[in-house]
Amino acid sequence: MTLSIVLLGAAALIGIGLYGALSQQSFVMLMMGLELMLNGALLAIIGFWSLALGGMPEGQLLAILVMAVMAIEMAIGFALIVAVYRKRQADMTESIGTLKQ
Amino acid sequence: MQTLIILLGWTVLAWLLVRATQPPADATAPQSAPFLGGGTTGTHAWQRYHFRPYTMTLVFIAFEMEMMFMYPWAVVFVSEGIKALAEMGMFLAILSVGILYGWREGVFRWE
Amino acid sequence: MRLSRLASRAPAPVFGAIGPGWQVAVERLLARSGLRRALTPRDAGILLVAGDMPGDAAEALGRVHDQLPHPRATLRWTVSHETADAVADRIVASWRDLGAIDEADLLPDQPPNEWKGVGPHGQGGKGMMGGTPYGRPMAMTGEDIRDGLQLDRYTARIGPFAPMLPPGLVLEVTLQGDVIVAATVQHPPFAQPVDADAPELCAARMLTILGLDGPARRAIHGRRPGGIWVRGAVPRGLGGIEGAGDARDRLAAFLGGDRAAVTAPDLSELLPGLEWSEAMLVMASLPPSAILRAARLPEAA
Amino acid sequence: MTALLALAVLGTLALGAVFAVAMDGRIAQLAAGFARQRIETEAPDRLNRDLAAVWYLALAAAGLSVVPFAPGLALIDSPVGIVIWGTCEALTIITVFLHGWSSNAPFPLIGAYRYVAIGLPVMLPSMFVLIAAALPAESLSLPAIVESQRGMWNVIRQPLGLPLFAIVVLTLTLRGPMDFADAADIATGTSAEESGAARGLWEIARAAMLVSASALAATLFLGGPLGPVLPGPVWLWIKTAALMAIFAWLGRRVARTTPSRMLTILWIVLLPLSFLHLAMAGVFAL
Amino acid sequence: MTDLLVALLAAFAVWTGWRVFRVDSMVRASFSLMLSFVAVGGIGVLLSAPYIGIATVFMMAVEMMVMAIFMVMFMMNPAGLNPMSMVHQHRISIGAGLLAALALGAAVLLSPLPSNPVLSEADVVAELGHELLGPSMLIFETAGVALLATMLGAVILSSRQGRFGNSDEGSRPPGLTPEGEPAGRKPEGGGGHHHHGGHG
Repeated sequence: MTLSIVLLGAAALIGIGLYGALSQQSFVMLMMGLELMLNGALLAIIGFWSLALGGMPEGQLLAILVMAVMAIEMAIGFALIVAVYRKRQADMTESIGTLKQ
Repeated sequence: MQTLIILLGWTVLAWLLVRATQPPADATAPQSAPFLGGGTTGTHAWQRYHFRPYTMTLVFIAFEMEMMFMYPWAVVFVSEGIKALAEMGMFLAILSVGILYGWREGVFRWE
Repeated sequence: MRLSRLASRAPAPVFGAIGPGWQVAVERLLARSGLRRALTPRDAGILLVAGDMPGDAAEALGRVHDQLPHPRATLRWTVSHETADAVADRIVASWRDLGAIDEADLLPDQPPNEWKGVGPHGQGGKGMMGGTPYGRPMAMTGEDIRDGLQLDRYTARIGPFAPMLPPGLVLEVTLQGDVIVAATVQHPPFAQPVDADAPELCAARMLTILGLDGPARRAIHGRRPGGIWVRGAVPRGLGGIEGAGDARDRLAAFLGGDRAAVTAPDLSELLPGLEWSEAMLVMASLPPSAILRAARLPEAA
Repeated sequence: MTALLALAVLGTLALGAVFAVAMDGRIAQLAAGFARQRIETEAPDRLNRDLAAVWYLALAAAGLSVVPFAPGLALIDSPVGIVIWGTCEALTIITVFLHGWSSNAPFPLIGAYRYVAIGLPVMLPSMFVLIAAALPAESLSLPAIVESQRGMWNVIRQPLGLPLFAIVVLTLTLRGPMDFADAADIATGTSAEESGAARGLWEIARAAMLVSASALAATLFLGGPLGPVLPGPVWLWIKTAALMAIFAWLGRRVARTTPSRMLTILWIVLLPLSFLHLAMAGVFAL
Repeated sequence: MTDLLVALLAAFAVWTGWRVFRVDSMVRASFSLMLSFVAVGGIGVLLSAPYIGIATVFMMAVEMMVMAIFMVMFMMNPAGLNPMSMVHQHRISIGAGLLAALALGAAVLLSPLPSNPVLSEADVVAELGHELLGPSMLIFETAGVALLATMLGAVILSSRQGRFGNSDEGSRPPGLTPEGEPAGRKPEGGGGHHHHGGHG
């Protein structure tokens, strides 16, 4: 029962995250969507670890790795945004298309 | 569960205290203008704020991930002994390279 | 009831609006016990107007006056034979029964720009950047002098009663983040008597910027200021001026009791490129007479 | 028992805050503020303007909740007590940022961003100090850290810890040399547009955070409630009050440098120092 | 009781997650996302993962602070003074999000979920520590290398000075419409680049 609730919450978070990642024009908002999807994944991992896998330590490690992925995604993502903004003075996905000019 | 309820309780209590002590805020137009020592400004202060040490924050969030590994490490440090010291030493040494590089590139000051 | 009795024993928070020739008197007055120098009118109960204000400062004075929270009172100190003791007593007395005095606004209650909310929630101007939402437009991007990220420039006229600048000085600064990218003098500081350059007062101004209120007070009273890591806290090479060393050297000179003879360069060349904190430290490290000469430079030329 | 401990936390926070304000000689000033008008700024972020003080107070209370008042007796007896405290630190940065951001005025905005620039790297020494204290205890729980100091206080076997943590405390409570949010050159920064009761409440929250952080420092380094004759809570209060006095004195005496220089010092001097601190603590614990 | 709390927290996480894309102010958006993470951390604490739960809040508080900084730095109208809407392919996105959520939700409801809860007396933090230093040592050190690479990459990408001079030479902002006026900028003629160089 608890696991179902947790996983349904995770599914909703992933859905919202996907919506955000697809719909947002701005890179920064797009990253919010990605983070939200990872948040859903994190929730699912915690749920499985605690309720279905008998607390095997690899589950916790996986959760930490998801967070590491978030940190890496954010650091590189923002660095890219800075680099793109320097070139184009905008942070919108459309501006990448014209970067080659 | 208890932890969560206590933390929530403190938040509610703090909120009640603030509600009880804070009269509603109000101001006339000249009173609400931002303080500039008598001076004026044309635009809102909210802006695309140029936060100067932005590269530092990126190095920081990458470096700070090491905390996630260090807390569990600290718990087993004594029982694992010298091996734990060596492994964490190596981990920190790897990350320190990044800090040294950042220092050389001057990210730890206002850009 | 007891709370208000306790409150009336608080040192009177005074925001000083200093006119020509009154800087020394006010700085010494506000270092007394029983009075407290408020750094923003939001924190003050008494507005002290010292000296005869020139007409062009009247509007700014009104603005500062209106920014004090109610109840508030204005005191004028214009008669030079009224002693500091007498004025301090007047301030404390007004502070005691502030509730009975309260003053109305001086400026009309009008928003800076006509604005009617548009959009479904009434919250917006036109488009994402357009219009004057809530009475003001938004800042726009521009060149940056340090790292080339063209983000918003925020322009404001600061002064003539900004606590961190010499009285009378109106600086139009353009900031990107907290770095000054442009600065022009709109109004030179008010002329002050020679003893405004007294080393203990100059030292006190720097100590205030360094966050040492207690030592600053002691310095004004002519005692040893004390404090840890005082000189070391001023970055080396900051505000270097030919013949007068850098800000750290000047602080050392002030603390040693020496009058520093400084010929400051034009402020619009000195300040751009500095962070706000550095700029204010540099400004505090210059004696008022030097800033006055520097601010007059462009007019003389 | 839980209710009793909750009362103890609340009482300590209240009395300690009064003590902290009294040390600054500001009790009357605070009382005066509450009778005055609370000014609204132009188009502020009202929600966050009101909530910043709520978060600050709640974080102080949450931080004090993990501190054991007697050996083995904490309101939140969590196996990860120091991680909870670390989280309170991180959230404090956000709280101060929101306090400055929400006014929509230039000086508070500068103060808010300055504080973030300093507050984030200050987390690093803080975490190293917390982790070093956990090494001899083999646990992240604060009661266990207290137990591990029965033989010898951490202040002796980890001599760099308390000085490093002092920097963290000063940053969290916006005091003295680390007071980059409310500096004089930006007309008291994040508080520049706050008047009356709002200003007073922020002051109280700062004082409460000083209590909380000093109590934690006493627990980490001075054995918390351990001591002869007197009961545990009394020892904790004595040690907390002593540390509060030291931190307040440091805050009044040490000069504040410019934020960009402080940033460099944090990364280049204090971070290696905290590495050294951890290595020393590790070797000692083995 | 636990179920109820978990459900409430999950609902809060989803609601704050949704608010991220609905609020005008970028600061509110980032901290709304943080609240979503806080709720997930709370669920972790409830489900006997105290370390992962609390540490999630800790890490995400810091990361969302950085997120807020960058959001305000680069977004037009960061404080939401005007209404905020910068979306494209809106319908498709809603459809895709809804589809993903429904498909995952259906999978959860239809598949038999295993039940093997973690033992309440287990010292999960110590287990994680032994795992890190023992079997998963390589993962742990690899994470170190990955983080180092991230730090280097972030510094290289975001700093201005490149081997071939400043990386923003001759750049011009694009318009909101193709060939349009530069967005969010006062129209001005030319405006040469000033290079006062670095500082300090």
